[in-house]
Amino acid sequence: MLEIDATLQIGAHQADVQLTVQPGEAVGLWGPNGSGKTTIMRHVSGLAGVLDGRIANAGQVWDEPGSRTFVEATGRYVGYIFQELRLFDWQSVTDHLQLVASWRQQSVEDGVPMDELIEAFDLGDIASQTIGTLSGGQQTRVGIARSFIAAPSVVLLDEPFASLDESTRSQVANQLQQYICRFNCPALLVSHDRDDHVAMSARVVNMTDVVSTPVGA
Amino acid sequence: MLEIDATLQIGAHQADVQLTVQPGEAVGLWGPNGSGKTTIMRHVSGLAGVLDGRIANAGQVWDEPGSRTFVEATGRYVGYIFQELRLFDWQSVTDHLQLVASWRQQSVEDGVPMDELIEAFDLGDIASQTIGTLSGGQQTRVGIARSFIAAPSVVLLDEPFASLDESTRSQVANQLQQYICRFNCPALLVSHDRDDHVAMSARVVNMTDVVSTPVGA
Amino acid sequence: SSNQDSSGDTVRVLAASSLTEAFNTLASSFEKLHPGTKVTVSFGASSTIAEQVKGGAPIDVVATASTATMDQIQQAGALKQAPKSFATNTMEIAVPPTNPGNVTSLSQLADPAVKTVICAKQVPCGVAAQKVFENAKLTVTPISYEADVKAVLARVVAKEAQAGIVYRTDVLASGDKVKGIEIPAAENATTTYPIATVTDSANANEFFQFVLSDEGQAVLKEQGFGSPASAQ
Amino acid sequence: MNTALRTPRVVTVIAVVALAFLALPALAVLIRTPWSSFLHTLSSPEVAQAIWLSLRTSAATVILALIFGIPTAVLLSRLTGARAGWSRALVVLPLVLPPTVAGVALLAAYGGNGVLTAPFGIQLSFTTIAVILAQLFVAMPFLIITVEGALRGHGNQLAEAAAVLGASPKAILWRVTLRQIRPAIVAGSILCWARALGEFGATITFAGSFPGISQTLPTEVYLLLQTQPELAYSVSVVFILVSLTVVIALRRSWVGAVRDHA
Amino acid sequence: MNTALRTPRVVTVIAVVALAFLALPALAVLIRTPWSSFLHTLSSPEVAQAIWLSLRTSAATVILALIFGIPTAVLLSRLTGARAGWSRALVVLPLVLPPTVAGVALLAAYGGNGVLTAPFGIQLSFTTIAVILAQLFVAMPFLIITVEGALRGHGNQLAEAAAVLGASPKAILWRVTLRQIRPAIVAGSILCWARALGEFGATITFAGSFPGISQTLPTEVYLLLQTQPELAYSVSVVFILVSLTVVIALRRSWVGAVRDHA
Ligand SMILES: Nc1ncnc2c1ncn2[C@@H]1O[C@H](COP(=O)(O)OP(=O)(O)OP(=O)(O)O)[C@@H](O)[C@H]1O
Ligand SMILES: Nc1ncnc2c1ncn2[C@@H]1O[C@H](COP(=O)(O)OP(=O)(O)OP(=O)(O)O)[C@@H](O)[C@H]1O
Ligand SMILES: [Mg+2]
Ligand SMILES: [Mg+2]
Repeated sequence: MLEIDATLQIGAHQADVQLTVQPGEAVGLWGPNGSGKTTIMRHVSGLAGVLDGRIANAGQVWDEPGSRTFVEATGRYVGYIFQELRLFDWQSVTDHLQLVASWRQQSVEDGVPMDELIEAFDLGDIASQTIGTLSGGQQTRVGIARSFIAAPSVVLLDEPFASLDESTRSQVANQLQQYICRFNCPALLVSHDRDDHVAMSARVVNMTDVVSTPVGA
Repeated sequence: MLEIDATLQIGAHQADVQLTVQPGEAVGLWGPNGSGKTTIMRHVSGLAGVLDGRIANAGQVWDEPGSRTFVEATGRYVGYIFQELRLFDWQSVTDHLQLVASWRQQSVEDGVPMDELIEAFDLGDIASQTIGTLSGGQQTRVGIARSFIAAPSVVLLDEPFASLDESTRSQVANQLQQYICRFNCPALLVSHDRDDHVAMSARVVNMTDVVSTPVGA
Repeated sequence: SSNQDSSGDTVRVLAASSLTEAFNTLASSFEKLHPGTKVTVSFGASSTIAEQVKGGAPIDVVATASTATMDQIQQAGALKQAPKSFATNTMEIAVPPTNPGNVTSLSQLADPAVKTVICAKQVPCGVAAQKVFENAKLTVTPISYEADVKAVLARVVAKEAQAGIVYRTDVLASGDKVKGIEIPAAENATTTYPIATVTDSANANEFFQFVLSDEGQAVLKEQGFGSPASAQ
Repeated sequence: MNTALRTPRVVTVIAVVALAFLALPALAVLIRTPWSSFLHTLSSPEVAQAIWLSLRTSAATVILALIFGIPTAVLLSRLTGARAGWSRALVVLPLVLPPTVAGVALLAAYGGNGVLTAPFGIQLSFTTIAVILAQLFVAMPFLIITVEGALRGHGNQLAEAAAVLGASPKAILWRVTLRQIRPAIVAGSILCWARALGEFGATITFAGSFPGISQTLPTEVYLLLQTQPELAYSVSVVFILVSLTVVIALRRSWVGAVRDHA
Repeated sequence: MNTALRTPRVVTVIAVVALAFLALPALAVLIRTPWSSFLHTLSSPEVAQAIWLSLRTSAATVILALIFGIPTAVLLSRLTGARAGWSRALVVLPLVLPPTVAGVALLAAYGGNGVLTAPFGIQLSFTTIAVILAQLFVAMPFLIITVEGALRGHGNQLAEAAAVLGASPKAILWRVTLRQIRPAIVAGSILCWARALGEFGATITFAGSFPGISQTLPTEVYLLLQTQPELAYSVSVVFILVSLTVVIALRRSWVGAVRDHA
């Protein structure tokens, strides 16, 4: 269970965020641009630290300034699909996947086998192409695939369907749902398309219900 | 009228592309990832040159190897919203818009006034923020706004709604439709969401109907 | 000083670069006389040599082109015995072979139309040049004060200058690339080359003695150096 | 807090060793310099004159190097194949020339009998211009190579966007390409300036040494070493302090460049 | 065809002027060197020995500079505020020291009576190690500053992604951060190597000029200038040719680095 009950810095403001996601459950974050969806994901992944309160997953505290606990990004095993993808442009698709596999060595066995990933995200034809020369949708698929090389503890999906074509979109949504189930991990989904939340059977929560102005602010 | 009747290099293959867009008309390109939608836009904008045939707009030839004609990107006045946005991260929103205005000096009068743009794309609150720190959807709006500072001869929209929230999305679609009408220019729209094409009243064409394997290849 | 005695069969010598040819010849002659002994010479500007010895370089014998630099070394307590003069040099006017300035005598150098270069007052050849002018009661304004005598020579060879005050040995060594114009003995200045040992090694002392010996002096004379006895 | 920015321990250890290695010699000189000689140095008009000449000429060199070096770096970064190889070789050439030979080479090209200057009767050597040319010759390649390396490290996505937005090639270069590599331009300028400031061999050979005209600080130090080494050290220390003041004063603009970029 | 990559005419013109300025002096030396002296040079075992020593020591310097300089650059690029200012000043220090003073400073720190070496009875000066240390002292800062400038020119988006993907700080550094600035590392290495190869003042002061041990090519040229200037020029030309061969041989890996990156 992913539990967030903390004060975060969102842009220029501080905000209290409360959110709980069950293992195997996908929660869809719904809110306007700039409401802090990406910011929440950065805190869950360990790229930013909370100001107060705590973030915990599966009984393990990840971030709690009160007890000086902070598990670094590397140690959280979060599968994070970035809004801007952040691939290594200079590598070929297979090189990139293999590099990520080498970083997660000890848990690759529990992850999705490379062949299965290449099959699932239709990367066969472009496996040896340099990532920088891929089309937008092709890059998105690489960004998704690499997050499941090792078993993720939490899955963060920041507009994962943005550039996918219609048929790929439903196929990927299916695949993601399967993986979330298979790894029995909590998932957060950001999408501005209600259909995507439906396709992923996500419990949609409004950012206004998740984020509140801190008491006394 | 935008006329494309040319042989292009799409990835590793050569392909014949035939497409005509009337002034004020929006044509939606529909096709799977990697089918060459972005590639066509690169050729129209002047970032790539055709192998054979020609691209012309409003009676002016832009690219025709046969007659050694090639109008450079700078001279085409295309409003191109890139799939990856390509903003200048280090600038503030207003600085960026002003810089672009200075580049299109002679035709800024015919474009949308800066105030109107800031109003239309809701950039008021973030006008002085550094672009690199904006949220995904905020950046998208900057990317769209800058394309209308000067009057565009053609509008190229490569997934312009990707990160926009629901209400912004319809608002921006409306706005774009208005601009296309106002400047009476041909527009190409790429989106993997049928709703977007509907919202923009676009005539949707299938990539399979636009692109064909060259004779003798 | 932490200078250790160097290994038995090598003599390590530091010498001023103007002594390059002379000391290379001296080294090979010494090696012939003492089979099994090797002499290695490191050349450099006298000031560099002084810094090296003061800095504790593992060296047996040191020879500089000026008494001033040797005094520095001695004051630093690096020497095993008082230095001895082993050669002298006198000054000459060097002009390009075509003599574009039509220089025939020292007094012409006072004419600002004659482009003259000399060494800076800090280096030995500059001190000597100043002394020459003093002796001749001349005021000379050169167009440049060079860092060493070879630079003065290079200016003359390149015809950048019409005259330069250099050592006699330099004129001799440059063959027909420059023409030498002698300076009368009464007005001339002499520089002295001192040598000293830095370690107690027997070989070091033998090399030291060899430079001062008749055979060593003959080599130096061949290169144009004067004998130490001629120093005032 | 952020793993991405955590410096591995071994990196810190190695860096500290390297910094100590670089700092110790200067400190050793500092320790061994008697304070009395400092006062002497500071009150010497000759030393002041040499420092002033060095600062002026090295500043001129950096400005010229920026004007001529950046376009050269841009050109080099866009060449491919054999032409790239040869042009880059030309730029590296002055770097590997021993300084004295560099001076001789400058004389051969731009001296009184120089290949280029003699036909026009131009006499550059022995002037302050010659000092600047000598410094430019040895120092500009550092700027060029640094900037070229940085240019090659960035793609041209933003340059393309600027072209579509109507920017002229000049505007693209100025507002996008060079803006992206601003920290590298600062780094290259510092290298170029430092190299120019420390230049000795080529300067004295090409420009000679005349107080106020071509006697820069390194020349002054070299000459002082001959007779008053203590004074030479203290002049060096003063020189170091002046240079550090400049570096630290420049730091603001450097850090500024970085903050803008982040 | 692509405006984004079109080089403005004025840039090309300035670049050609700059390249000519840098190339002409070396060509002038080449023209003025008699061919006969070339043969003499090439057959001289002393010259061969000096070239070989220069190539070996400068290669060692570059390797050491990469090992010690890259971590230093990484550390510097991550420091902020006053600590950044002071550390960078330490690195720039050896750059502004006149070469001879640098040699004196090295003697004071690492010589027979050196602050660091004397207590342990270590004697480094006048050895080949001293040559390498002298070159490292003057040349490593060039690598450090170049690499630091490039590091500051890149954001840490990809580093963050790598951290989330499980990369250790070391892996992030190696596979992402340094990979992104590969062209700058190549550029810095070339600068460092060229500076080391041409090093003279610090080397002759700290390491002396013993043939085979510390008589590098610039030292050899200096001594030849004293006795046989013609020979010195032809040795310089040989030296230039050797350096160019190395630069052009390295071009492949350089261009390779770029192609990978594009
Ligand atoms: N480094 C920063 N400095 C200042 N403001 C920032 C910074 N990073 C983010 N912000 C601001 O914080 C707010 C939240 O940003 P965030 O990226 O979390 O939004 P989001 O909900 O993901 O929006 P979108 O749907 O557009 O992706 C935005 O207003 C953004 O401008
Ligand atoms: N520089 C390149 N080298 C090799 N292949 C390339 C290069 N650029 C593009 N391609 C290939 O060309 C094809 C068309 O790419 P393009 O970006 O036009 O697709 P797209 O229709 O825009 O796809 P998407 O919907 O994913 O954005 C893809 O298969 C892509 O991998
Ligand atoms: Mg977001
Ligand atoms: Mg595309």
